[in-house]
Amino acid sequence: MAQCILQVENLHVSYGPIRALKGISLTVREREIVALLGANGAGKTTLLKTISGLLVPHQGKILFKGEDITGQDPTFIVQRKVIHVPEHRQVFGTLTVLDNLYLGAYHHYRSTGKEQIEQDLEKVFNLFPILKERKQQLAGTLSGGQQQMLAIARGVMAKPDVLLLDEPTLGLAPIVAKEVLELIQELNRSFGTTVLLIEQNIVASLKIAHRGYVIAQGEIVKEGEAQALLDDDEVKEAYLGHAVQ
Amino acid sequence: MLRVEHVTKSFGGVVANKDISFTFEEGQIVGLIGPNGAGKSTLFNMISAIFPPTEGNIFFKDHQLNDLSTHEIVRLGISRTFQNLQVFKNMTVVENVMLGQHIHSKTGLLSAAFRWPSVRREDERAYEKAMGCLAFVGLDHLYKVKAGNLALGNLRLLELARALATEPQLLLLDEIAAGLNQKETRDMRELIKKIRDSGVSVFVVEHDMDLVMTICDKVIVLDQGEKIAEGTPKEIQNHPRVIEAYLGAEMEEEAG
Amino acid sequence: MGDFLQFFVSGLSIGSVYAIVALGFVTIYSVTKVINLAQGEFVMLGGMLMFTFVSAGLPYWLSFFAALVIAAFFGKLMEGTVIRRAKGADPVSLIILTLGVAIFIRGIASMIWGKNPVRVEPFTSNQPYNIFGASITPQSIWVMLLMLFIVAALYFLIERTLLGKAFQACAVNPTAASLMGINPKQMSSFSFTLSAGLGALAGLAIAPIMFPSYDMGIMLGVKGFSAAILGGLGSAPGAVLGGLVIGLVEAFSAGYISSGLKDAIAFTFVLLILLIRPYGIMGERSVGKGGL
Amino acid sequence: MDGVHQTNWIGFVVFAAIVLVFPLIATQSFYITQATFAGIYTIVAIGLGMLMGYAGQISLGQAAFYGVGAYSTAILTVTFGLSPWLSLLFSLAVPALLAWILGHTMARLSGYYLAMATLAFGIIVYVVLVEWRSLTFGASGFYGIPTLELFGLRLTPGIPYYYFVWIITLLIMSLSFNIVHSRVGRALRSIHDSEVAASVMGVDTGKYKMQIFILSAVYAGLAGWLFAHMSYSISPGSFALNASILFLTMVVLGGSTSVWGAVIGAILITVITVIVHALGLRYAFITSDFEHVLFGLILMLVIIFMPRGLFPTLVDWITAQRPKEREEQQKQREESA
Amino acid sequence: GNGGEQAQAGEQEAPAVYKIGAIYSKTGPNSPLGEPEWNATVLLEEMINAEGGINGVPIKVILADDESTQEKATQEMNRLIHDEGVLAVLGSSGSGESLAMKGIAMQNEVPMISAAASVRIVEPVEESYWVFKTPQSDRHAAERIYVYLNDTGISKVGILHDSNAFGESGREQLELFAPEYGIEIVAIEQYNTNDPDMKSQLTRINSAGAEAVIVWGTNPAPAVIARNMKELGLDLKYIGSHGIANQRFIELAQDAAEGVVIPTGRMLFPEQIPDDDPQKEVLMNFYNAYVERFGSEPTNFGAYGHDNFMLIVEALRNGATTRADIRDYLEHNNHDWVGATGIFNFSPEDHNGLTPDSLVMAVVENGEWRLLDH
Ligand SMILES: Nc1ncnc2c1ncn2[C@@H]1O[C@H](COP(=O)(O)OP(=O)(O)OP(=O)(O)O)[C@@H](O)[C@H]1O
Ligand SMILES: Nc1ncnc2c1ncn2[C@@H]1O[C@H](COP(=O)(O)OP(=O)(O)OP(=O)(O)O)[C@@H](O)[C@H]1O
Ligand SMILES: [Mg+2]
Ligand SMILES: [Mg+2]
Repeated sequence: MAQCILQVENLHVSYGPIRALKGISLTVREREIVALLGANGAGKTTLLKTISGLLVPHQGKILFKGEDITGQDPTFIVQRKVIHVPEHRQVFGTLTVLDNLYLGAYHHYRSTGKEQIEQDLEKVFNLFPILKERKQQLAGTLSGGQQQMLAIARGVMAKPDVLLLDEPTLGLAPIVAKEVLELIQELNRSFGTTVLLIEQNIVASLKIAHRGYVIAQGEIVKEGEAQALLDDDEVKEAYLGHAVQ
Repeated sequence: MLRVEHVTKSFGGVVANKDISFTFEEGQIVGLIGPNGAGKSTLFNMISAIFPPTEGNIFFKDHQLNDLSTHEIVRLGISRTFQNLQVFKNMTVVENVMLGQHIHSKTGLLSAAFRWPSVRREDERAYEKAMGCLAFVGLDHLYKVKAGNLALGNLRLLELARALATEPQLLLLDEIAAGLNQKETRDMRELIKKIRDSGVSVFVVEHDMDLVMTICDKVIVLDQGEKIAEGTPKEIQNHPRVIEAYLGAEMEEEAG
Repeated sequence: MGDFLQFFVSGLSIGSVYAIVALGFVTIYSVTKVINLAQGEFVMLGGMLMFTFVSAGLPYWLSFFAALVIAAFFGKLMEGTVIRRAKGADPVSLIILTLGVAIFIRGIASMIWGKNPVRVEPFTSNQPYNIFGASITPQSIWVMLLMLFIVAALYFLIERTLLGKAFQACAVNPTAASLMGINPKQMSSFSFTLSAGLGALAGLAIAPIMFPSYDMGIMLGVKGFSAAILGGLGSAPGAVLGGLVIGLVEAFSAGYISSGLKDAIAFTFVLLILLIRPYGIMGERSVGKGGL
Repeated sequence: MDGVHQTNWIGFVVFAAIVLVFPLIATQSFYITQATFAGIYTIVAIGLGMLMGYAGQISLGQAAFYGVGAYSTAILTVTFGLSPWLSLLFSLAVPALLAWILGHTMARLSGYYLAMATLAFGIIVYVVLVEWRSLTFGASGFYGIPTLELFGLRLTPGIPYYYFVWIITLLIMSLSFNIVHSRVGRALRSIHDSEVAASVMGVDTGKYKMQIFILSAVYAGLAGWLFAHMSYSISPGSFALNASILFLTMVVLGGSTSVWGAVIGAILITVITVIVHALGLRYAFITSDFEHVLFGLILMLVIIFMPRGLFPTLVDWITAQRPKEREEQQKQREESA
Repeated sequence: GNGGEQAQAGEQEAPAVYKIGAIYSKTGPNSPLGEPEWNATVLLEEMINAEGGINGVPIKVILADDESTQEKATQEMNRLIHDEGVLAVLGSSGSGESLAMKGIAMQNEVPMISAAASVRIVEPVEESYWVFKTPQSDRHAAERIYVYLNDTGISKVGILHDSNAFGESGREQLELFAPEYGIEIVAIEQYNTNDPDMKSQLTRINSAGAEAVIVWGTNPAPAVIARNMKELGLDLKYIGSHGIANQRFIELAQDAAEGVVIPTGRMLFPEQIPDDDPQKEVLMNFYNAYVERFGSEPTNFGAYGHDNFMLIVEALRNGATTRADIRDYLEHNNHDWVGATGIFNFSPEDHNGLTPDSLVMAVVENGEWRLLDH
């Protein structure tokens, strides 16, 4: 069994008086894709935000490769190559597409060198040709789906070891959505990137994931191998609706 | 009821819509699909007069929309939701929806200041209507929560309720199911059908083919700003250009 | 003709002063989206510290750099102790916050230095040059050169380096910026330090021209703010243009129309330009109605 | 109508009662003077608060309307011998007209650019007040403004004027409550949150912004009228940038998202001034320079610890004390999930 | 606060203390005026009380700073009258503030002695029953300057004044008296107190053909103007106002100050006043005490503060211990009263009581103010 890279223990997170996470524990192993499932407002986004340091838990621990990273700055966590592609795109609207991508590489820009970055850029452009076409356009004027591509591409530019993806295919055309999921699989296979994935298309996400966790109202209610979850009746009932067999 | 004639829209060098024409019959659900950046939202923006077309005309029931401003369009009976949510975050859910009733009341600054009885009556009517719309989409239990605190799925429902509260004849839904899981999408589908059945024509932009193909009477496909196909869902599903540009070869596999 | 040139030269030198102050506004704005109304106070600190050190017998240039460094440190201090703590505040509250800082600094300054204006010697001998009948002092030339140097440096930093992009990223979306490994706190601190330094530099440059006193920051703050907005917030060349425009309009309206109305004329002019260019001369980049 | 913001009339009545009995318990006439000013400022602050918190616009030139209101009545009553009650109409109409003109030219601006335009307007008005000597007597001020008479009663500064001002202020407050809790108020709040969504709901955003801008100018004009007839003389200095910033500060400290915020802000600033002043009387080392330092410090502290303003923070604090309500909120949230 | 008592108590028995109010602009734009006035008041209160008070009763001054605003002046005036129950109010430094206070003084029938320049404070005198002032009115300064210009044969002048109340009232009087003295004003320009450069205005005045420029303002702008004139190499006579009658002006302008001429009260250089001058003693005593206490010069503004205070003391000493008595005493019993500003003769027709003789002309020579007798 591969080594455990990310470990979350008994995490409690609140927004003021509102308790969003009520004692979440999970583990992610190296080179693994883990899917997070759950209804709207279950706390999935909150979990990712806490791992990447945007939120500070008031109880619980997060370990990265055995190191305690609880409550650290996002910058600290990014330097460990744990990269969060956030919900709602969050592109830098008044910067150009190109600048957005360069900023993706910000944390390793000095150590990597300009040439390597340019090469990475080319790779990303191959994945999303439209971005190359629009590289001087302000990111805020891109269409919804284009912004989503940019957000993912920006995450890739960061050369993640662990990628935290929050609904990466939201608003993408079916073909592109499929490509993005394939890309995630590709990153995982070729570069050994570990992925923690939130995805509304549960079937699709469980198809590429190794394992999954189901969150409901801030608590983990189920976990297991991806296939097992796919076959689970409760999961089907709750998240796919009865019509799917 | 809606006629789009040779509409072109360009932003600087980018041509978002190129010579698009189609008509829209009353009482239908029409789907608008196409790859990312095809120009779907742009078209919606022009129909709701957020910006005018560069060329061409849009007519709604014989009114030319080009020179109207957004707030006038609503009075003609067009309402919409947004792909990138635009709820009034600092207002409660029911207040959000009451704003939909804005055009159906008249209270001005002065009468509001003195709060004549008519003002109170109007407010109460708007409130009733808003609660009705919330009940319709199934959000009535959350009516007094601050909208900014809602989870994404509920926000989509809220936008829908708000749009319905304007009592539109044509409803534009831009990716209303994005961010919903399969079950929630299914519920949304039923809701849209119910809206159509109540006599409102619906124009939907969606990337969820399941949804589009099952409820639309007609589908229009855009690619790189151009209309490449128009027809029934069946026709569209088998249209080679659509499959190539948008659906992808394996689409049938998954659907089937 | 001689008069015209004199008005022009006067306008340029006043305008350059406004421009340097405006550049301080731009520096902070382009990183944090905060309008720092205490900017004028840093200008004052520059001048008054210089006076203090020189009076204490320190060599001229040592005093100069000491004043610069200390004022910059105050900028850092202000960010660390005040601005950073007001996380949840909206832009208007932040403006009032910086106003509070400004009042505070000004109050302390008046207690330390009293209310009388002081005199600071110019950088170099101040024998005015005569160009076609217009007189210009070496100190004014220094101010202009300094201004040009600062704007070039800032422009390069903001527009041409990744650090500059990171600045802008912090301004647009600090959360997302932190996810890129950019530390918005550090950037914010850096921008306040830099901007306080720039303010002090402006103060040092103009101290020999206008007799600094504890309350000089108010007027310069207002003019610098106006210049920054007129030029298009966030744009360094814009700030310079804005400053020069205001300076020139003031000088020419004082010269040709009425010195009593010069402020009214200058600000009417600002209004008119804003009507034509609602985002300032060099325009702030904006996505308008995109991305709905 | 549960779930819709409504006026808390009980709160208003309690407040009104406090205001009305205040002179009976105030031990010094200094407090009465201060409280009268607080009333006048409250009117300006309410208008500005509605402009900022509801329509989302910043004005750095509100004092100009205040000044125009004051000068209109001063000139009409002294130079032209008009009755103050007639000149009131002008004190309201002239600022309204200016706001209307300015509003048209500013329709294209937003954010700091709008702030700049209002700042410019304020400075222009100030210069005009100073320079139009034949009418305003310039920088040293206009004097000889008559006191008001109502039913044969002279409203001299002090308790009579205190009641006069505060009754008008309470009236303005209740009108404003009605406005913000009406269709108009909701439309304004919606503009603040998302202008484009508001217009898609049929809100003519331009019209509403204009209306509220004019309303705020009218309020300021009314306050100016009150101020002029309380003072024997007025001068442009009272209507310069400082005053605009003072009003802005009141709104921000109190919290711009509610009428109460503006009221509390105006009172808060007055209370701070009184406290700092009282300290100055007691402790010799607190000179007036030190008072400024203290004022700056308090300003910073309030914003750091109550970034949304005093009133919303107080409300939160009070509701947090009520566990039942909090539980209910939590329940609702869970239902929403 | 139980102020009222002392005010009425005067008649029967001597009160425990005489309460006097003073409002000066210690902070804000008028602080160059207000600070010396404030200091003078503090100093004199100490001195009088050290001497054992007035007929054995100590005097207590309630000092208040109006921060150069009318609102504050109004508030403090009300406080001093109603809460502190003062017998009289001194101040304020600025004309606007003084006018605001005047209304309250009239309404409440409290004597007030202003330290501001504008003649409107005491005119029309029927409407100024309770109000007096000690500074020379700008009229006196203007006339004094014109006398000097007539003597030196200059007839074309430009005016350059601060846009504040101080500068403006100077300009008004200069304009008013120009025809009487045959002076032609060829240009009137202004500036804002903190403007960094006045070359445009100076160029315009010069081009208009002026022989002299009259500058009306307080530091630092007049020093900037002196320097600008030097830089421009203008051949204009620089005539200042009493607003720069202090050493500070020379320190700032340095060599550019040479030759600058101003009308001033004698407080600028008490040592230079001839010994036979009736004011000499008052001037020297106050000047020395002030310099010793504060380490700076009192300037003319200090003199106003001095006279305001001493006039009240004079009245109290002579048994005028109620508000009405003080007023009456001031109006009727001040004949040739020697103050630091000048020799006062208040009367029902004149609540300022000075003549242009209360001013002398001074010039900067070798970095010092010299009395100019011409
Ligand atoms: N900033 C916030 N303030 C208050 N409550 C919040 C905030 N953000 C989230 N919440 C609440 O916390 C809970 C968990 O939210 P979270 O965004 O983590 O859910 P999610 O599982 O990501 O849902 P979705 O699928 O809609 O993205 C929800 O009830 C939500 O309403
Ligand atoms: N303001 C603008 N400036 C420049 N280009 C723009 C602007 N707005 C839209 N575009 C471009 O126009 C094209 C059409 O955009 P639109 O938002 O209509 O796409 P869409 O079909 O809705 O795509 P999606 O499915 O991703 O939402 C895109 O290529 C986009 O980049
Ligand atoms: Mg989420
Ligand atoms: Mg779209």
